Amino acid sequence: MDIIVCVKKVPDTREAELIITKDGKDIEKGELVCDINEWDRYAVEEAIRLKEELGGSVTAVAVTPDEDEDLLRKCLAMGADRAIMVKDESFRGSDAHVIATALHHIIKDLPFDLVFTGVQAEDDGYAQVGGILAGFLKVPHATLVTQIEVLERKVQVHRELEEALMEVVELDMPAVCTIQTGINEPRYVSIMGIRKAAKKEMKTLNTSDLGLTEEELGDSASKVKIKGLSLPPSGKGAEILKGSTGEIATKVASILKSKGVLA
Amino acid sequence: MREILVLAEHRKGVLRDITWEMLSLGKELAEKMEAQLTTVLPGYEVKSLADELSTQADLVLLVEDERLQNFSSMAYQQVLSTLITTRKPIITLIGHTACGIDLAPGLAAALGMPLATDCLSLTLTEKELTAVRQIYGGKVNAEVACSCEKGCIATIRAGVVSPWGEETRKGKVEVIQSPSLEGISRQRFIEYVEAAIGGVDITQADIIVAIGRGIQDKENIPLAEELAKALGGTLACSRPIVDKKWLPKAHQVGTSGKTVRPKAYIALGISGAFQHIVGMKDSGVIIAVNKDPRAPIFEVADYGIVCDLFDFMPVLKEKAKELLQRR
Amino acid sequence: MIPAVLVIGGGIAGMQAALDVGNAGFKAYIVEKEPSIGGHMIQLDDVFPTLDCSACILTPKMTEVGSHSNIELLTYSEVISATGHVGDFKVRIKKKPRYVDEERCTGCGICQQKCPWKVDSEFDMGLGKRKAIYTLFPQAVPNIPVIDPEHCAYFLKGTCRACERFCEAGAIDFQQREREIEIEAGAIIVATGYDIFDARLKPEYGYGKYNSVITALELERLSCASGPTEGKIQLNGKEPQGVVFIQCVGSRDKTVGNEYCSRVCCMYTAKLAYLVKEKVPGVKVTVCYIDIRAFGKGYEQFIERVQKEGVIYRRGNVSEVYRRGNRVVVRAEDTLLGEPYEEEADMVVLATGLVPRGDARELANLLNISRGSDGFLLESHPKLGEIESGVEGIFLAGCCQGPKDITDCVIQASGAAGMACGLLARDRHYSL
Amino acid sequence: MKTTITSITKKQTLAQEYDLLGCMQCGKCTAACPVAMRSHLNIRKLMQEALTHESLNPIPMKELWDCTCCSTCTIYCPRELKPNELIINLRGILVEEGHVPTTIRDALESVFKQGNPWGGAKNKRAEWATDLHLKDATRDKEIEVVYFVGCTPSYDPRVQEVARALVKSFNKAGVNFGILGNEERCCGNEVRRMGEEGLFEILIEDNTNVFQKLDVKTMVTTSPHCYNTFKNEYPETHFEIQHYTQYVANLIATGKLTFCGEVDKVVTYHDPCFLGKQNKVFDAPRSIIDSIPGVKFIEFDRSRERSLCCEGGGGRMWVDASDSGERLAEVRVRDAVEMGVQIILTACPFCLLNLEDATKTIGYEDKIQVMDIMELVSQVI
Repeated sequence: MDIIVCVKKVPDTREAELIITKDGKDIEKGELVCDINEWDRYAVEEAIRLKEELGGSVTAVAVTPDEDEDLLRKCLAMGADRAIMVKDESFRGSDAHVIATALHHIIKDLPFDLVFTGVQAEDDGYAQVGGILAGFLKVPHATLVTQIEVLERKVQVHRELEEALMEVVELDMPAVCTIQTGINEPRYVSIMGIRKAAKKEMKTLNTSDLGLTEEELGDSASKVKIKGLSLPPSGKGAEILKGSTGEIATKVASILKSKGVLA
Repeated sequence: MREILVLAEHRKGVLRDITWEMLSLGKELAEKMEAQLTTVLPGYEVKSLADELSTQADLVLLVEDERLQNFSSMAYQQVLSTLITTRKPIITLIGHTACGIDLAPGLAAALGMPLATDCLSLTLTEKELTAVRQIYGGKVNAEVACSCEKGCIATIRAGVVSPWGEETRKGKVEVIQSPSLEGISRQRFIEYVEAAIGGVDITQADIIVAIGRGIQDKENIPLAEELAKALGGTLACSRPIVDKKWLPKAHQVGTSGKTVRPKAYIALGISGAFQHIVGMKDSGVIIAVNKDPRAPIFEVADYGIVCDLFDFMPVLKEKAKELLQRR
Repeated sequence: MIPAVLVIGGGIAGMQAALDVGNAGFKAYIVEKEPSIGGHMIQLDDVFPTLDCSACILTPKMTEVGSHSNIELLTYSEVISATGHVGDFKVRIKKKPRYVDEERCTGCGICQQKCPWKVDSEFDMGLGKRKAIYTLFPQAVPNIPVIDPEHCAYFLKGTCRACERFCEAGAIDFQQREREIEIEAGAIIVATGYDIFDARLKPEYGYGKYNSVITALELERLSCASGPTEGKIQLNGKEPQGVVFIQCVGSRDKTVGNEYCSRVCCMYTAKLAYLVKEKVPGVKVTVCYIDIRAFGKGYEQFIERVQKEGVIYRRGNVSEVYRRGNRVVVRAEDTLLGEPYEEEADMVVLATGLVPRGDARELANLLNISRGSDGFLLESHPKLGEIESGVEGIFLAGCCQGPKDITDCVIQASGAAGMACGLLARDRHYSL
Repeated sequence: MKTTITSITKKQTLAQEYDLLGCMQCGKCTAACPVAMRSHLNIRKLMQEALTHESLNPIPMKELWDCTCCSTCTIYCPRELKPNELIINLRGILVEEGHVPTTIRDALESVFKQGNPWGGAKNKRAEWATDLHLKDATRDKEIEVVYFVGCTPSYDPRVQEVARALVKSFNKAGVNFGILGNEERCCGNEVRRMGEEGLFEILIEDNTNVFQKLDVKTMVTTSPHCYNTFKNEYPETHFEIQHYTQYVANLIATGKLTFCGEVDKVVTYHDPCFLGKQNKVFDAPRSIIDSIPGVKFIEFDRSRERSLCCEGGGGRMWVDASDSGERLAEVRVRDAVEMGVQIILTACPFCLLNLEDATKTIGYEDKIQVMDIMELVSQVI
């Protein structure tokens, strides 16, 4: 069972106050802490669990404009066997199509049974790369995967639909799955683990190694472009209740009462 | 004739809400672009659904095939790519649902078309599609654009467009021969499975107290539980709480959980990812408590409280107890 | 070679040594710090494994010591310096003032009856009272009381003098002063014994905090017919329903600097557990132990007997004692079950270990002998020279050299006496 | 799922490292363990297993996370062994293997990324003090005392009150102090105890680098946990480390901090394990309480060396015990209520949170209050 997992590094914006850059096309990332995309992390964990159960190998792949060695080291520490990073400044501002193209170029020459990506990324949330990649690779795929069972030359997966419903789908291998959070509990990666993983194979390639042309890369190649970002006004829609906690609680209670749900 | 194409989404013999929402959006675009609003209905023995659709579309393309009985991204892709290639619509609208997420990217790749996913609103000109999306977990709005000269595809977030709800068209239904559907056997639908539901049914509750990441620790859940109890309500949660296995799936509100419409919905420490908002936005009154004044939850809430939920919960609990005692 | 032996300490080891020396025809001096000889043994109730009454077997010996023509008793006295060498030691001794003339006192006891001032009795571990003029215990040897100036009203306020008024022999002498005398001896036997480990150093057991937590020696006094409760096992007038013994308190414990086993606690615990079981109907007695060390003659059989009497032995060291309502809770792990548990009790008995006497360092310096790392006086060889001190002519007997039971004390004392006499006799042989 | 275990610890290494051959299996450690009665965790047995089994696989031992690292087992061990360190070592194996509870995982990752285990943003660490205008110890060279706030007082709104109260006292007493602001990072005390030795080393290095730039004589911590690790586990701290109770007790003793009000309340004091048991700071907090005018102080039965653990140490703020049963903080609150106490005072953020939580879980919020000593002091200065 050879599995390729595509990973991405994203800034942690949950607790942060975001500021939009002067050109209006990105957010200021200087103060933000970056880490592996939440969905990708579940994907790496799932790949490693399958490998531990069935043998084989896990290769982590990243396509990035930044020096994301630490991202791949983390994947190696989690249990991936090797890592490939394609770093090129021209990936900045790429849409899913460009990223999938680059990934396709890496993966097409590698042996694989499964390719995993996260369902989507925490930053842009496109939820496209896995599907496009499957199209390029001409293999069947399933998105929003919450359970995987490997059978003889095929996998049976659960896809998460709406309204607490699941869809069970069978895919012939090779196949692409985009992994949904909650499929497993990703393991902790210790500092010692990362240090030990330094011995594992990590390949850094550039776009010319992949035979990618300029037309296939970067902002110019992207079909979908960001025109501008804006911050939603805080508390739009909601009437913000002010006062002491006690006063607010009194107001809330009277609101509930007025809706006929309390007393 | 220029065309706006909408993929009709249905499951188990019922058209899904997103379809009506997209038709509503499609109608707007069609009127502006002076185009025909066409909907595609792939399926098997779904004539009645086609008739339903015809009330809000100019044309319903019914593609009937036994192999289209259940959604299959591979089969749907072939149906749509054949139609798009021949009919050349300005834009194809697909729901940003479990179905659309599975279908749209591969379709776009096959057609070499730009794809804007998870759009909240769309603006179309002769040359360009502009879409508003949310990024960074809903904390930032992004305006994205792509060319529509050679056609484009957009997936639409569920619940952001209001459906018309009444007959606006008297379209005709055209039965289209299904394409050959080669190679689709590599992807096989097996069955639907209901997620295990525990003893609770949050859809029946009048008051829901829902918790999110802000609860911080499993140990803190009893505090929210007590509040729910004091209010005579039911405890629910957002997806991360279920991912962490702090509460069973049955408590989850949102696209992959339950859709709820209680009289009152109190969101504690829920930032408001759209997957969650979709599941609760139709509640009678929404009260959100969050430390972050920019949390997206405040966009759908009727009342917002910017404070630490651990300060707030016990006070409200006492207030509720007081009121109920007085009664 | 001076044909006399100085025995320091009048406990069982010192008495035995002095008797052996005296019986061999040499002069023996006993220097005893307390007003009477008897040592710790006279405080005990029954002794293991025979369950003989300690006082019954000891008092005849005390009387014999007191009346032996070759033995001179120097009670209420302390060695303050020693010079010389084997065959010719010169030892200065401080005689503390008794405020009672030893020559005149008849031991009638009227002074103690008439003294109005009550003080906690050290002999009874503070569980009973004595007077400001007192003998340690009724069978004290010599049977001459002492006045405790720290509690005597005359010394404190200059009034009272009740004892003086009632003493027909006119033996009360408030003017007595401390005196120093010098003794010459050819050999010295050190038999200064031990102190009881201060259980307050193990705060987790709550000794000194809870009335129901007592030491084993306190229980000895409670159990003793001549003790403060006349032999009834009672605390605050009530019989306990549950008694827990905690072994190894202050023994085998590096946290208090005592790495060694105190050797006697297993056996005295078994004996006390037996006595409690015998005297208190229906009582539950639990012994919490780490290991049971019952190596002496008849000891193992005794442990078996105690177990069969219904004393529950639970393996596992107690971690703490704390209050729950009117009772205390003992917390331990039953290591055989692998189960931590809590047991409620009305009485917790700490099997406190034996530690070197507080003045052991001072004494060692004074006699120029060594102490081991455990603080006890050091023998010349741990296997082949347990009696010799390393300084020729100075011998060790009893617990000053290390914890041991009565049996071993007596053996070592006789050995020391034999060696001392042998030394003295060598010289006598030449002079003949 | 099959699991490959790459770092199962061989008995030789454990035996050497923890002197296991010296264990006499007396069981005092397990008896002393505050959670032993409710948990499968049996440290005595674990010592024996580590010694006698060919190898020890801690992966199935969920109970390892029950340990609060109160260190009572180690403090009580008659052979002066370190059972607590064995648990930390075994947790280290779990950490290295990645088998940690998700909440511990999140806490550790947060420490690595944000410098605190609470998930708060790194650059919001000093937000609590924005309105206080404190001196920046990393820039102001004239500062005499560095106040090391700690993660919990920086981010937890409840414990922020403690930091504010301490600042008030410092200001009142004219202490020339500053904080490290956003340059302050987790001390690592809990990180080490959660078994993440590698991260602890990084924290030592980072913090030591920051400290070395400062020419201060004294550092004062809010938390006994920070105090403990700086004092006992950091290899190079060239200045004096004090817990705030020590520093404030001295301010009061030297007349620099005086009171201008009275507190007519019955109070008791809960000894935090990392301050009391482990560092023998018993008297300083009591002397502060004694000096507060009007206060009537009652001791807990189990106080000082015999104090009961609140179950907040050793990572337990981030992981539930594996069992149910009455929590010790609840026992503590019940005891205090029975004693007629109105306020339980303590001097540790974790104790404060756990005890206060216990008043709620047993419904005693109205009967008793839990406060940090500084909060009470700040009411009357």
